[in-house]
Amino acid sequence: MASTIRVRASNSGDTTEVQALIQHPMDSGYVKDAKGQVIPPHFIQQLTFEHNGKAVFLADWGPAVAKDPYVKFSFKGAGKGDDLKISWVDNKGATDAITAKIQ
Amino acid sequence: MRVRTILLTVAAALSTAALACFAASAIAAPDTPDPVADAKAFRKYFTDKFPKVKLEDFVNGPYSMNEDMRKQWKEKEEFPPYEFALDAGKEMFSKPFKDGKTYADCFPNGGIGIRQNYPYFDEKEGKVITLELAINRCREANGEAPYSYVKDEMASLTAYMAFTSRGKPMDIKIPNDPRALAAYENGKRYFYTRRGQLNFSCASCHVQSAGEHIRAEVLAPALGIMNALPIYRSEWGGMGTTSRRLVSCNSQTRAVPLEPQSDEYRDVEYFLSYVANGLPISGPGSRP
Amino acid sequence: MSMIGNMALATALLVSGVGSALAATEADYKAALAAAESAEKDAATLRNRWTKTESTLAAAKKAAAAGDFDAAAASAREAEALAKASILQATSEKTHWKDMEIR
Amino acid sequence: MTIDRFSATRRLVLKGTSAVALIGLGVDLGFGSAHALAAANDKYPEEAFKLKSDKDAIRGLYGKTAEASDKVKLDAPEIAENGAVVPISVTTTLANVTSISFFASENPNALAASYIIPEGTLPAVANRLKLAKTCNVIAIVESGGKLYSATKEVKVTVGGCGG
Repeated sequence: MASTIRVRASNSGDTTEVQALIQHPMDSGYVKDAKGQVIPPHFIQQLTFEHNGKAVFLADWGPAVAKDPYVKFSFKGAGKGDDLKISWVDNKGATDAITAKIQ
Repeated sequence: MRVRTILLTVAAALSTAALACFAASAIAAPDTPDPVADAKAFRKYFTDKFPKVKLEDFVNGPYSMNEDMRKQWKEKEEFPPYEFALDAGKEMFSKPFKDGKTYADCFPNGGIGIRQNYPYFDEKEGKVITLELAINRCREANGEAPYSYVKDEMASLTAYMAFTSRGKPMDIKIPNDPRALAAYENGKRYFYTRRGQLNFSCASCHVQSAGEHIRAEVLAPALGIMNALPIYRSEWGGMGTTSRRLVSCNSQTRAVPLEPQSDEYRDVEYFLSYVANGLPISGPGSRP
Repeated sequence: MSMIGNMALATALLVSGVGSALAATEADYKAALAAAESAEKDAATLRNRWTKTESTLAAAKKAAAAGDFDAAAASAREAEALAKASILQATSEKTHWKDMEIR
Repeated sequence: MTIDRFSATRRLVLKGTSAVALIGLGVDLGFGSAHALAAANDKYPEEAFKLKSDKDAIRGLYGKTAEASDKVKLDAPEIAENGAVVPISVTTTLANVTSISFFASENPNALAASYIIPEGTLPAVANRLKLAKTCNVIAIVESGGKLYSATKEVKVTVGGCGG
């Protein structure tokens, strides 16, 4: 199954800019479906970015984060070709992870 | 029973009065439709009304009309949420049917970079054929069940095909065939006809009030409005087809929508695409 | 010019709101419903039905099912008025669509 | 398994990637255990996410209150084109920032998202949030153990002309 995580990590000099787009419904639990049933909450709670085993960014998300969530940040201390590990876990315990190469 | 009769006489009296005064003012418009003149006038209306908007930018709808909206759009375009629909569409496009064929066998140029030629008028059938209809015809010709015109599969497929035509100028042809001219005119009539309890036509919003706010949304100009389809709408939280957009516009004016891909919808798409000839394809677009 | 078109429709709707004094019987409701459904069928042939007509018809049937024939007859009459207004709109627009045409 | 990258960049750039293409290796390391190696208090702030008002949520998350500071630059739209996807970002010139969080005053629960900024990570975040209705979006930056905030009103209404 293709990964749910799309990442773009580009390095210039000492700074690496990271953009991530994740395929996830991020249901808040406040929305009803066509038949009037409440769609239960289903959202990513933690998203972690790690470089050389060290966390460079950690997101704690609630149901107010948009569907197919996106985040952008930058960090220092990585170079082109390094690995960047991205993983998330949602409130149902589902997870996905991917290791991307910094360009 | 008395109520109904009062109602009918009052309504009838009023409308005949209305008709009478119009008859005097209606100029005897030429009867034979002239698409070339229409297209020129259509474009001129919008370039006169919005002189600061570059011609090719009209295809970006509300974002060509409002800076605040444009900024939000640009930020989303950095890494657009329709990436997933695009990837799904690309995968579906190349997955062979049970009989081993693929969409590439149904479409000219393998289906790549051809979206700008749709819809076209099929002289054998004497009807307008849209991209969505052609996709389902291809599926049926290869023993596959057709997709719903308003659901994700059709949206992803058309999104991928639109993406392969990004930047190419819309290039719609009206062959020298009275039925083609009739279809074009039927589309034009549909576009300007008021419907629904709110008594709006497409033109009430997308011509008269283009660029203005309707609640939080900015109304897109009609010029190039088909060029961005299919669109990923935040409102729908997903990619939506041309059929879904037309159906939802109808229900917003409280008109009961017609069957997707009814003649009226195919013809209005034909008309709107023709008058946008030369403007670039920008689909799949993202919208509020 | 389109203002007059709007007024014709508005009057058609306003007048329809007037309820009849006597309590409606099931027969009154059935007659009113038949008239409304026939008008809506005409609107359908003109391919110009309104969603409001459909929902008012549904409300009429719902009220009738609950035995409230007063409300059911009133809704059926309103549905008929709405259907007639949509027919009026379709016939008037046969010529008036040109009013807004860009030339 | 390489993922054939689709990079949709500026609207009318012709086909072909101009942004950096990226080959994700998609290797799943059976990442089971909690983020053992992540930064200090990486536990998911369950309680803070349940609090209603932005004041309570800020106090619930950080245990202190914030003071407004013009060194916190919050970027959010005047009128959200759609409350379901509102691009919001913050940058700051404050030094040694350890956390950045976003709150929406009128959401059912004010805390929307909170980020831990380890050493070496720049104090700036962009994300897309959901706003229930017109509200004050508040960005909080924790710098040197103190909280600084910026607030901006974002108008949100239902779209469409009425179904």
